[in-house]
Amino acid sequence: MINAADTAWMLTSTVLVLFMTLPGLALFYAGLVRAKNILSVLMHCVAITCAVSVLWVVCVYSLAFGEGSPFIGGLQHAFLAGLTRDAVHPGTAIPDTVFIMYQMTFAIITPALIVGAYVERIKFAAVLLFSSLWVVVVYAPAAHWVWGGGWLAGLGVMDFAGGIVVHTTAGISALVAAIVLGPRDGFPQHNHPPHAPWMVMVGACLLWCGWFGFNAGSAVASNGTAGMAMLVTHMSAAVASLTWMAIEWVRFGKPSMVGIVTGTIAGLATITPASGFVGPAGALIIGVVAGGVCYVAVDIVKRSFRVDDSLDVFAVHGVGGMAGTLMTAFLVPLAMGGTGLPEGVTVAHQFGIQAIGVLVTAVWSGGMTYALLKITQALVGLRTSRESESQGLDLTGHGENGYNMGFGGSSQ
Amino acid sequence: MINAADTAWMLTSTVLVLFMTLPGLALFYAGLVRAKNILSVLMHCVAITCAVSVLWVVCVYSLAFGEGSPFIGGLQHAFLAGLTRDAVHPGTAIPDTVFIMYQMTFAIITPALIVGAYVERIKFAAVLLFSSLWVVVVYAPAAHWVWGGGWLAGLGVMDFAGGIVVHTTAGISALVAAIVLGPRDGFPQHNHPPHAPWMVMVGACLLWCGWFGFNAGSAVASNGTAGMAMLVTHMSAAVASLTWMAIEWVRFGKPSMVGIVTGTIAGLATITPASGFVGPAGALIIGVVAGGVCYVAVDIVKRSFRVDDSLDVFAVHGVGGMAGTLMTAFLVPLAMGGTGLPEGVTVAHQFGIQAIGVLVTAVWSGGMTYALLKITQALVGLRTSRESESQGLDLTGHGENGYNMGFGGSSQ
Amino acid sequence: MINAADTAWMLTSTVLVLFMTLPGLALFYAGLVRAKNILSVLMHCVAITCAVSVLWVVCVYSLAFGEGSPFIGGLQHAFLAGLTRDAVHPGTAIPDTVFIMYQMTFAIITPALIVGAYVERIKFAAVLLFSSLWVVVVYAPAAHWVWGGGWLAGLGVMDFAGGIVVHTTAGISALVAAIVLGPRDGFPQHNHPPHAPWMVMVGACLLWCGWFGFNAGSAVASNGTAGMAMLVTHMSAAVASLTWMAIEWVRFGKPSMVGIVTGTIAGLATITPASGFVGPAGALIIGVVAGGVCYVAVDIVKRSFRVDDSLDVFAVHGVGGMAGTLMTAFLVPLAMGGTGLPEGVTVAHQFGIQAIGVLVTAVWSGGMTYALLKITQALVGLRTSRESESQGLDLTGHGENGYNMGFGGSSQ
Amino acid sequence: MKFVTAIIQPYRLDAVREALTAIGVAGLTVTEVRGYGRQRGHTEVYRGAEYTISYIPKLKLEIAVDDSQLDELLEALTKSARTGKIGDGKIFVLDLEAAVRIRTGESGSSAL
Amino acid sequence: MKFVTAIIQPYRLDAVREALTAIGVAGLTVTEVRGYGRQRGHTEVYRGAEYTISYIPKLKLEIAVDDSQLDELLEALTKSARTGKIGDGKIFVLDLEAAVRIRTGESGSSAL
Amino acid sequence: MKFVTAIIQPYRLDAVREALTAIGVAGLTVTEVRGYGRQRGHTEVYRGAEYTISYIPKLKLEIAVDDSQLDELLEALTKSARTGKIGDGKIFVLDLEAAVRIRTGESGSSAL
Ligand SMILES: Nc1ncnc2c1ncn2[C@@H]1O[C@H](COP(=O)(O)OP(=O)(O)O)[C@@H](O)[C@H]1O
Ligand SMILES: Nc1ncnc2c1ncn2[C@@H]1O[C@H](COP(=O)(O)OP(=O)(O)O)[C@@H](O)[C@H]1O
Ligand SMILES: Nc1ncnc2c1ncn2[C@@H]1O[C@H](COP(=O)(O)OP(=O)(O)O)[C@@H](O)[C@H]1O
Repeated sequence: MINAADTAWMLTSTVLVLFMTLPGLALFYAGLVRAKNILSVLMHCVAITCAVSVLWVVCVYSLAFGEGSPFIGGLQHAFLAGLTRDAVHPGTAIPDTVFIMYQMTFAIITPALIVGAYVERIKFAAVLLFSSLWVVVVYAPAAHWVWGGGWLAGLGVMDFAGGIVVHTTAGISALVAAIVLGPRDGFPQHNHPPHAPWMVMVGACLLWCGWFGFNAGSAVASNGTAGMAMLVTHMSAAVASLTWMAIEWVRFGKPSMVGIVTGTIAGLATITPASGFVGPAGALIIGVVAGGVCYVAVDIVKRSFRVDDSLDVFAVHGVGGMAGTLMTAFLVPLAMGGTGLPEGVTVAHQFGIQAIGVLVTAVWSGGMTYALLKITQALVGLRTSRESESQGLDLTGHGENGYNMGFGGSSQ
Repeated sequence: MINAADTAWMLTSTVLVLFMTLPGLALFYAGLVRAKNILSVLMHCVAITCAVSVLWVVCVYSLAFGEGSPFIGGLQHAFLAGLTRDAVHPGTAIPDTVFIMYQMTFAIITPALIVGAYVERIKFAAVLLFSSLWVVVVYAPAAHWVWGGGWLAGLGVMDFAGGIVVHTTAGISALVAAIVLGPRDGFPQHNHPPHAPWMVMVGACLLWCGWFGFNAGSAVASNGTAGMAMLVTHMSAAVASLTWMAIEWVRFGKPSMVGIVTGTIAGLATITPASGFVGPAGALIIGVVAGGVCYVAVDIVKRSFRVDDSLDVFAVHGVGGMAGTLMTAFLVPLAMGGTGLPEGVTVAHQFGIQAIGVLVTAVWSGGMTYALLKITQALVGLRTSRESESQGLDLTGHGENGYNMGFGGSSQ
Repeated sequence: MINAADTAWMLTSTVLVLFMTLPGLALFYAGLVRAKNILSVLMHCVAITCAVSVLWVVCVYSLAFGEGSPFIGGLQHAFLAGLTRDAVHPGTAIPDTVFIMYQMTFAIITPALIVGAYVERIKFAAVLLFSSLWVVVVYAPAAHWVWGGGWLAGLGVMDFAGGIVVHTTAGISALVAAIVLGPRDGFPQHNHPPHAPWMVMVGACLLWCGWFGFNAGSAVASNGTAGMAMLVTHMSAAVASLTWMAIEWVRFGKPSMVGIVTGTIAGLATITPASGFVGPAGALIIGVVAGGVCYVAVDIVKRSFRVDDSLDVFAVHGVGGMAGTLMTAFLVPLAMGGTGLPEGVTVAHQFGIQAIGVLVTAVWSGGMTYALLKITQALVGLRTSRESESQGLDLTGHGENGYNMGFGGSSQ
Repeated sequence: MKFVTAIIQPYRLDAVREALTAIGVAGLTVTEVRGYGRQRGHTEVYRGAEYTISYIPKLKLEIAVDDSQLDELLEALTKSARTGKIGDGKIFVLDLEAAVRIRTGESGSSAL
Repeated sequence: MKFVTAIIQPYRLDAVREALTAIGVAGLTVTEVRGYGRQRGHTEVYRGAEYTISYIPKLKLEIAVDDSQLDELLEALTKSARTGKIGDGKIFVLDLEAAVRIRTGESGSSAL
Repeated sequence: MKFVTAIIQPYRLDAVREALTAIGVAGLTVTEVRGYGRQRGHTEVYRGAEYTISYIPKLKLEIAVDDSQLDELLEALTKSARTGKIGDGKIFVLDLEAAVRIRTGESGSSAL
């Protein structure tokens, strides 16, 4: 039977998670690029949202959550066949429609996260095509494995809100995409500072608020689990922010605003897989690790790998999501204030399962992303021309300017 | 009895619908005007919100939802007389206070939509006076006819969340207002591009998220109808966005960001009347039609009518809302995945009722808007001076500038 | 037992109140300063949020809401010791976790409000240290006195959502901080207009929407009290906005956008203590008083006191919160549409209690703020160098610029 | 050749450009500037405090012309930019020793 | 007449304008520019990466004066804009052949 | 001394500055301007309506040099700013009567 209270919270959570992408993530990313590419980034986020929404209804929901093999769901729910208004989603007390919408918002944000890897140099057609393929080939199976009753679920993997399904897939795919596309012109000698750090902050705050829908909503109920998930999510974000701030303060003598909010996102991504299982102590630990590890990862990717993962998707989301998934094994035990491991499962055993989950998903995501990018390249091309890159994607790709303030807007 | 779960969702929906106007619609519109008029647009939205809120309590709520004749409600609830804290709103399971607040947010956004027709050239006093009169003379009766037990409800008109009450009234009134005021100086030879397309996108996203409160909230309950309304609303938005994008891509070789989000709003406005009645298939159809028809309408109004409905209120909201209301007749049948027509009612019959609803409301809105504008003109004047228009309304009307970045803000 | 519906609304309210600070208040304040200090203000809000969150868990929650003396709570909940996932918070029907999170968001926004007093000239280290001390020394006891079963609660003080606990403490502390720090260079001869009035409006709107979580959420239930709190909160905001607008219109011939939204915030702050007790009539009265009194207070602080409380925290929040707390005594009676005074309590008596609450809290806040600022000064210093103030805190304090649009962002 | 700098009211730009095109001036460079002069700035009020904006937005046009075109240019500029109100702006004429078109390397009048 | 261009530190604007007013210079035009010179730009750090900002915000003042006022102007400018630190800026003096006040058509010194 | 004004394509800035540094020009001042000329502006489309942007973003460099450096400077500028497409910009050379370094009061070539 439908529980109206759970439904109320899940309707709200759905709005919150959509809000994370539009406009949260879009602003977070848009502020980090140059002024001449702001609209292209916003457009990527909107277009991905729309395309994924349609594909979700067409087949991705069914592939992810339909009954099928351990590897992929069936097509019985393609086009939402048979969906009725008052059907309850199995295993929950909310309408099927709400479950479908809620999960759709996860499928939307995941490819949108990857945008940060290829900004400022990709063709818009490539964004659309790649993201569409990706959500079918990478997201649907990963979601099925972990949340749709697939083989990882069978193994006992613990991923409350998407450390594997969302952040590992997006993070690894971002790294691969950044490598395949190659760096922006001038990287790494001539970097360009974020054109609107204030906008980065706004985006980060919207992500922060929306993330409560993501993590606390993953309880799929309005209860103590949702409450605790919200509390630990918030604590991890706060602690990771302070950690990042402290590192910068020590290292550069000044803590930066872009830095502190990058720490926020690291903290949020890292707690995600653990958010329904751990207690406040776990959250503090995750927060510190998130801030520290992601900070280091940003440096390594840029300086050692010399990969232009432009907005640090891998370092923040990928590394954070994977670290959080692995740490879950240690922080779930009752002794740590967590919900406890299943009877008879040791920390080491759980860690092994978590590691398998992360590893297999990472390999699948990386390999498939590589293949899909090659296909995309063959079909519509990947990179814009150098001239277009130098003029900016807003004008050359969309025929627009993000800011038309010239002459007080009184003439052009 | 009060159902706390329904109440939770309706409290949330109320916040979402207010959020649509402030700051959603305000930003959507403000980004589309020139930099020198940004504050005037924001101010219009805030002032309309405040004035309508007061009038709502004074008499509009009562006129719309009080028992009265088929044409207008009584004044028994003027000044919310007799309202008690724990009263349940008849026919719902939520407190009367929540119903009143929720419906107030609809009364707020409707005249705020009209702002887009007269920006950049109207006197602020005219905005205040006209909007105040309008909400009494146009909105209150229309809401009463359709939702307050009036004659259109009696006829069996289907308007779930405001295709008639909100979008037809606002759209037609916008067209009339644009004609009566006349075009902005320079129209149509010297148009000015939106000063901040990025802001348009943010506004559109807030509208998108808030619209779930509008449509799914119109179920006035936390149930399967709300869930399905959210799903179809989202699908229509996504499909209409992609449709608009595709048209631009074919026609100009480049899809624009302002274009795709205009499609979003078209999709949202068009599904509104149908959102509680149709299924996913209906949503896809509405989405495609919304994107296509509103796109064409924008062109027609500007090029053929040569009317300076500056931010395309009629073409997007009016045409969308009317089209959606009419299409509802075809998409409600069970065969289309809808909730079904009342027993014995044929599609043709329902279509006739819908058409009457649209037509009569359109005529009433248009005629009354014309009259109210003439009254406004007589009392406080309508247009600012040409000089004021050229200097910008922010400075001349409000003594402020939207952006004071000069000299790094270090001196003026 | 946990009531899932109340929980749903309180989860939502928690998100709304966090949203008030991040990004609501942050944007409201950031738009009011000069472009060169925008990031510092955003950073203050983020850092305060993070630091207070950690301290909340460490001890502030326990000091505020733990059982203890009438003056301060015990430390039994330090580090949230003993918190279980499914524990119900005493006296409510929501999980303890949710109560803790919800109240945390209040503890966050209160010191963040004070930011407005010391912007553009304070050291970042001082912000962090002072806010951390403040939340322990001022906020925790005040919250305990009023909401944690302390002596003011015992007296029968009525403060529904924080007229005393939030606005009196923050407002008075802001005044003291402004005096101790001294004015910005150039005050009051060379003032600088807000660098982004549009951003002020966005912040105000987010505060408005979020305030429903603040006031209606303070019912800690999804019921008629929450509904009425939302309604009166909204009405007060609307009426105060119109009042402020009217005053400016009469005085300067033009109503300003920054003015109308300042009125909004005044209306919201002023109704806060009364929001769960009064009816619509009370809201209208509070709204008018809020708009008028806070308007006058802004002038007095700047011109008569010549205190550079830069963003008018005392005049808007302090004066509003105190006025609202005092007015509560008059507007609660049944005759005014309120919930009524406790049996046997007269208006005069209640007014006395309210006055004691305000007075003692004001004295405590002022005195302690003075002491904490002196300690902060001794430990890390308070003001930045004059050069740093003239160059802007963004660059000198955080090594960043809020806007990097130079040369289309194509080079630096 | 002459290097002419004109400070004008922003909203006269369209009119000025039309007038210049009419006399065959095909190129110019525009800069957003702020001017201080006889024209009194306006007052902005934020929260009851008045701010006098003394630096007023203007546009600066820079136009390189052949000596032979100078008089015509000055006349066209003066006429098209004039509104008759204080703050209409100024025209400054400087001697231009050399001009080069970067694309072709041409110099002198033909570079304009 | 002379056309004087001064590049100054933005935060010296108020001081400079007061000094100019004191010697009777009533008009000037200000432009936001970025300067490259001996002054080392500052470093900004975003996510651990350092960015050197080598183009430093400056203000450019353009002031047309009568020959007779030049020396006084240069002195006033130099004194009021100086802080003694690298990056204080430059003053350039060019010959001004003609000046016109658009509003009245006046030309020569009286147009200033 | 000469006062050289160059209007260039914004994305050539890095190349130009490198070329100037190579010949020992150590200072310059950059302004964001918009140019109108032979180069046809681009078209932007918003909601089906086309907007022709006829004022194209350019950068203006102002460089004061000693007479002896002029030729070298012009060559360096022309080479480094050139792409060969319409809109590459112009160089204008004016005579510079005097230059002062505000910090030290030095004047003449040594002030540059
Ligand atoms: N001596 C000057 N040198 C440079 N620019 C000047 C000078 N005097 C005025 N201007 C510019 O001309 C503009 C108009 O001058 P103003 O004195 O206000 O009016 P008017 O041109 O009608 O005399 C000023 O805003 C300023 O930009
Ligand atoms: N040769 C030059 N031509 C034009 N502008 C210059 C020149 N040299 C310096 N400038 C301008 O003067 C400013 C200050 O110069 P800089 O060398 O940094 O310090 P200083 O003026 O103390 O010698 C620069 O930022 C630049 O705007
Ligand atoms: N007569 C002129 N006076 C001042 N600036 C000019 C003049 N002609 C062109 N310009 C500037 O030079 C830029 C390039 O000129 P344009 O005619 O488009 O191409 P090209 O330099 O290749 O001939 C213009 O955008 C404008 O800024």
